[in-house]
Amino acid sequence: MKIQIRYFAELKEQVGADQVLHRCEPPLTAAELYARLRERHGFRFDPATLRVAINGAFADWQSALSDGDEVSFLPPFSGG
Amino acid sequence: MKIQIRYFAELKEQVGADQVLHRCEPPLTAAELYARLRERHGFRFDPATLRVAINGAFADWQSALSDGDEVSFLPPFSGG
Amino acid sequence: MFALAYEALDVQELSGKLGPGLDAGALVCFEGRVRNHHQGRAVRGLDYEAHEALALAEGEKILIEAHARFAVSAACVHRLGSLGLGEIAVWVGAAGSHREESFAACRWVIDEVKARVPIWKREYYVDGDPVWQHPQA
Amino acid sequence: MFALAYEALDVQELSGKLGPGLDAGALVCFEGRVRNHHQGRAVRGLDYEAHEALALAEGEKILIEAHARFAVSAACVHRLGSLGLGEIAVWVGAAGSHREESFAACRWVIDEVKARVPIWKREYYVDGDPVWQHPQA
Repeated sequence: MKIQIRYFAELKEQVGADQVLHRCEPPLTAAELYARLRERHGFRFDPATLRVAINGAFADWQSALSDGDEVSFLPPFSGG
Repeated sequence: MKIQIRYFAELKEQVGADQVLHRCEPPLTAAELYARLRERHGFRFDPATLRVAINGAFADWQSALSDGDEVSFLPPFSGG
Repeated sequence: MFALAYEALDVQELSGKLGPGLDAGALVCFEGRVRNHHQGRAVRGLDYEAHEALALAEGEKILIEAHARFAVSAACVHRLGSLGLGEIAVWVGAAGSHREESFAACRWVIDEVKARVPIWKREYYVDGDPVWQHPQA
Repeated sequence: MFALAYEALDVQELSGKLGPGLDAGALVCFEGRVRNHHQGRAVRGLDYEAHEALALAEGEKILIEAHARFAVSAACVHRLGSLGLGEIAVWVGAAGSHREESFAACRWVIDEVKARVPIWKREYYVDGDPVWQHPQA
């Protein structure tokens, strides 16, 4: 399946792209996907400090991903 | 001695004037002056709910008045 | 800066005069407006009067105390005279480094102004005679 | 109304849009401004970015919750893009019948926006490289 990954802020800077198309085999949860990408890129963020959004809505890390999903990894917010 | 009395808000409305020149004999405290005026005009305000100012500064009710003093009787505030 | 004003307040100008410096991260403003109701009565407007000299002195004292307590720049302007519904009766601004102290200072200033500054409000109603407000009497 | 803006905020216009009705006696506004210092470092400006769709949805949710909790009308606009020192990064307005709930609602909204809305700040310093801010990481 194809997953569109969106990165923000420090993650975007580290990956060097704000969107990446990722090919993978189901079943796969958001948590498993992040673990895989964290290993590849060396992200410093523990998933407990991140939020994940699927298709534009906050989601649970244990959500199973489907083909065509857009997954956003959201580092700790700093607006205001 | 002559005391310039200033009234505000409901007191002003009740007396029908915002300034009145009052002639009286010393010694006289602000409290004694208010008691006298309250009796004359039937003011509803207990002095515990009023503030008094002498010559433009908040003052103690037990202050002795002097010739030429300006005494303001200040009913409970309602600004804001 | 504590001031009394007989004309409508220009909030933008006031905010600018407060001039939050470049070290001020948080500005909190309060506007008290003339409501169309009070204690169940339909209000159509009001008058404010003050012991002006004493009000200015006490108002300035409150702002100096606010600076000492909260390390903020604070300003306040109160209207006098006749006000219609929706008009701004009092404006308070507090600018500090962080929101915590700016909120606390703005709230403290309006509370102190109401409690300590010799200003009185006379309400005009849709029905009946106007009444001077003396809440704690 | 929760909005994201790429241009400088017009506070007067925002305040007007909030349109406190004639039953609103108290308007409390918060402006967060770009400070020239943060944790001991001299700041010269910053960028904000957002997950825009999610930020708009979550921001609107906060305002609806504020209305339910405090019975106020509340609005918030957050800047995105590059901001210079002194610029307004975020504006919150809350209009209610009395100051108690307007202060509480304004404070609550800015706290919730900071905690829940996916917006990120990158600080540019007088000396050294810019740093994305991720405070709870």
